[in-house]
Amino acid sequence: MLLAAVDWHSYFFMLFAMLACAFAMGVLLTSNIVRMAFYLVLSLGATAGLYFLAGAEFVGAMQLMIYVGGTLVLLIFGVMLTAQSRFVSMKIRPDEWILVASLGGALLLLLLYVAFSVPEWRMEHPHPAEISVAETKLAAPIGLALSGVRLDDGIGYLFPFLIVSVHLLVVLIGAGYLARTKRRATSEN
Amino acid sequence: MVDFFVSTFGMSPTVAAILAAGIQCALLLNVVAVGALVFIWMERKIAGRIQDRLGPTRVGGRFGWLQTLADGIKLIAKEDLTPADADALLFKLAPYISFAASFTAYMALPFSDGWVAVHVNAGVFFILAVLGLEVFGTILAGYASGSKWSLFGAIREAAQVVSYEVPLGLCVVVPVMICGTMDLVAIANMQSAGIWSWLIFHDPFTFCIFWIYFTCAMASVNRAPFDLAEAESELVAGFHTEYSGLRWSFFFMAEYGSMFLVSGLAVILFFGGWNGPLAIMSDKIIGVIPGLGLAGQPNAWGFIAGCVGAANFIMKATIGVTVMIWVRWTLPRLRIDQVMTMCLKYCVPLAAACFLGAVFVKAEIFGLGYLSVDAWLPGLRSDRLEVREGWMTEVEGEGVTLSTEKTLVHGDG
Amino acid sequence: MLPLMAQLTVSHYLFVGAVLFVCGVACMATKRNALGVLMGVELVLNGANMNFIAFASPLLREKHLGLDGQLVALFVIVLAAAEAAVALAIALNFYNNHSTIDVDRASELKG
Amino acid sequence: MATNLEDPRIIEFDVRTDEMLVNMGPQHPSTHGVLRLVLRTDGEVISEVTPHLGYLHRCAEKIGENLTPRQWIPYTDRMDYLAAMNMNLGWSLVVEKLLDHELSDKAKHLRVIISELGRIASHLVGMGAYGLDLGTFSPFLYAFRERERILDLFEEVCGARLTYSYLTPGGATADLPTGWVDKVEAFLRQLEPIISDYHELLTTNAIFIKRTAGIGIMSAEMAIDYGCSGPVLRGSGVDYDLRRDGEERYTEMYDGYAYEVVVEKDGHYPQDRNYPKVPREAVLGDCWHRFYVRMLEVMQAMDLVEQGIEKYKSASGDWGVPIKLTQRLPKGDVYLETEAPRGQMGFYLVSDGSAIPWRVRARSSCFCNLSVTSELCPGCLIADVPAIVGSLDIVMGEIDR
Repeated sequence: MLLAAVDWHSYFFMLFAMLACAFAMGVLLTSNIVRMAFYLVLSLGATAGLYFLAGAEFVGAMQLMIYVGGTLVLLIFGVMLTAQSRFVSMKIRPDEWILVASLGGALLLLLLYVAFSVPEWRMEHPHPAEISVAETKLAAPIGLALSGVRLDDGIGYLFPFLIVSVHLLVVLIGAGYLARTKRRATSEN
Repeated sequence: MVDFFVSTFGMSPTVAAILAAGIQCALLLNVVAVGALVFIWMERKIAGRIQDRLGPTRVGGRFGWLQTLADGIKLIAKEDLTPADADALLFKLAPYISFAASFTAYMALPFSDGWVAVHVNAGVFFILAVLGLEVFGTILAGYASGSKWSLFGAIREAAQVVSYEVPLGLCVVVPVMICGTMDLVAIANMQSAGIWSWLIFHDPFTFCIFWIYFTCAMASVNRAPFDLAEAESELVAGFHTEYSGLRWSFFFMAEYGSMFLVSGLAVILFFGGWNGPLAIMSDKIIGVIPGLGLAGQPNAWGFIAGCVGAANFIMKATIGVTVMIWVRWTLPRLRIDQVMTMCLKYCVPLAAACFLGAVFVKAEIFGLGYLSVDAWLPGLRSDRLEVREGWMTEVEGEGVTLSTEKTLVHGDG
Repeated sequence: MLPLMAQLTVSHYLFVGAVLFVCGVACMATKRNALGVLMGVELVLNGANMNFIAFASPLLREKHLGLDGQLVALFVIVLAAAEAAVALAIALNFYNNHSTIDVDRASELKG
Repeated sequence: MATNLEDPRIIEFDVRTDEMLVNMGPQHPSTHGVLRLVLRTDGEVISEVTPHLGYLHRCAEKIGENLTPRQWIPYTDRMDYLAAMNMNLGWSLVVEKLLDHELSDKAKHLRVIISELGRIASHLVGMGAYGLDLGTFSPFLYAFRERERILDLFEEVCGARLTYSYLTPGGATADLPTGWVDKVEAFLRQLEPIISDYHELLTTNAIFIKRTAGIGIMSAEMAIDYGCSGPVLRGSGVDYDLRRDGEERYTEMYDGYAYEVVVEKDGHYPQDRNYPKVPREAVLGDCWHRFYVRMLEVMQAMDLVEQGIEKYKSASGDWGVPIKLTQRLPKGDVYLETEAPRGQMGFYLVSDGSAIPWRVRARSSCFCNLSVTSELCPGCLIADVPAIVGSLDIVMGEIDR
């Protein structure tokens, strides 16, 4: 029957892809800032699912933990701190909508044309079944690659890894300093 | 499970897969629901004992063990009202996010050797990631309830949970580093040679890492002295003030679910998961005396060993939950800034220092190697070699010998 | 849609990446709330990340990027976190000084 | 830390959007009854606190103008309902002062035993409720277990458990039942070790110290300026206790009793027993010290009751027959203050010569103690407000009357 024909991989891809696109559109369409944040969380969760499906298990878990669990919590904090009633839902004038819809549609069509025109990308993988599960267990090789030791003779990423970590440290301290609450001159507690 | 259905009932693999997934979900949902049921009852009984009173005694037989069921039915029957200026959609959705997040983490939690719903290679990492999502439910509940006070509670709790994930992550990395893998089943199997193989006794650093882990776990689950969110004295009931009936019970279940989950993780990482102090089921007790060697065998004996292992695991995790309950009913509550300073000024530096110490012990730098138990009882961690083998086989062939690699593998004797 | 689902190829993932990217750009263009623009940026970054993972996945293509694709995706995630932190700090600062989060109002530098 | 409004540096934003007006409403569980605190908060830090009173006002004083003094006793019970015996004592002493009624020694010792037992019961509630404010539930139940035993004793004496109306002008409504005194001695013997457990449970608990030490610091001058009294005053190091420094008629009850006023004099508290040490962080006049003074006063009250029992057994005279219901009051006015568990409880009685007082006035100690909150709270966090209000140990019944 129908269920047997559909192999699991593409079935779940369909599910996660629909979720991701639907909630991305949701972010675009809703005017209430808090709903936007919530739809963004769901959309990024669905993309994490897509990463798992594409065999990037480590990146999927990182996305869930760092991106959704960290960055978006930061964003929601920002939304909470500024969500005074008059800024929560700011309507967008209809004429802007038409402009954006047309431009966005054109860009989308262009990208899709490119995505589906290159034959090399549309060529199916000859024998997907033989990819052993070990192939997708990449947590250890990624860890080693980040510390400079590449197993499949690629280049090590030690240097960019250090740059990124120092960069992140500096940025977070700067952001913390920038956003500290400046007390009014009076309450010198 | 799937091939079992296919071979015996001749079902098509898809239907079998759906059925298997359904059974596993139902099983896990029951484990969590019954667990929450038992822990709520236990909390009331232990709180009673601590406060020199009896706790529930009348509902359902002698020890009032059906009390929670009665509460559950009352909660279901209670009216789920939504406050007027609440953001209806988010208000209704928040408890389910909280419960879903705390429940999905059970997928990767092994109860016994091989008894795990989804054998995720990076199990520890997956559980930490999903635990991080639970904070969304609280934030949305606080915001969507529309009242100033629940917003206070929500922001406080979010700040606390997010900042306690850092030391929690640091503490979890130490056992992972010692066992070399993030796979929970492998970590627990490495502690199968009696009480000395448990990671908490591995070296002094891991010992105090456990205590930091347990404090941070209590904080990230909002229990005991850190339960700022529902600090009754100032914020009435924090983010779930406006909830009642079934929705409120979902928050309650999420809290107890993640409480058991966090203590379960502690048991696997530090207390040898499903191996008892005298690991009779594994092939070597205390690394020397030959045990029954039943663990992991496909036949009925293996199943019994599995049951004993699961009982071991649940009993140890329940001890962890009891300690959380005990601490809750004795200590007063910390203030929000004290909770934050404790996290940033005490937990994170301490965890980092112990982590550094554990790394030195593991890599035998400064001669610290003799601090660890493995140095004195070499036969303890027999199967650490296979993990290393399975992971690094390609390297041996091409002669790329990692210099650090050779010294790391200590126990190969 | 069934024929399309016969066998997953890279272009399916590119489709999702493109949708995310366009939603992000449109969101940046239309939203008047500074944080709305920020969310648009997050969507754009995720669209790009999706393409990286698609090209790096061993399951979808014979000749795939291998580990590099996933490592770049990791770096994108980390940098997105840093970027979001700074952008949020600026937005909060702006909000504290001008008590408004509306992007159109931020026109003090106008000549 | 007072912020005077003329200070030019104040930049008053018209739209201080994150300045929130939040009220810890009347139905708030932590404010000891029906008190409404309006907090102006800047994020988590409080900039201003204004208490709103009157939710528990029952015009007790107006009613006093058409009741004879003995009929008004039940109203004094309902003022500080946690220490009703001490309220009755205060009112009885005022009426006796007006009538210049002399009491026998036995009646005096009876009153000392009863009022000190009432003090222990009231401080136990103060301790339990303070633990509740800071989030721990168990001390509340332990405190009430001991308080129940005292209430049983009082029930034997006067039949009531909360609003006793036992001590009346002229003495007491009835003598102590036979054998009651031995029960009190048995109760005191078993209370001694339990109180040291309570010290471990709260006073020396690390988190409790963190939540109370150094918070809501009130200097001795501010305490005197605001007219605070009782443990709140002594917590700031002011050596003032009405049982020793009060009026002649009140202090003569305590003649011949060996006790020390619980206050930090020249650097240390009385050391007749090994009380727990004062922690490093605790500054004189903070919440911890107020709580500590209360806990030490329980021990002090236990000594007083023991001495009272010996004196009562050997005392002579009647147990204090109450005055006639329609006793005519001489013309004139009289005011007398007693040391109630929460502070100085004063009663003022103006009589125009008939049996019914012309004007009755009760001066509440908690009213002055509460007024300190608007001075102590600015600058601290929301979570500190219950800690400060709890340490003042206020009872709304006495404030609103």
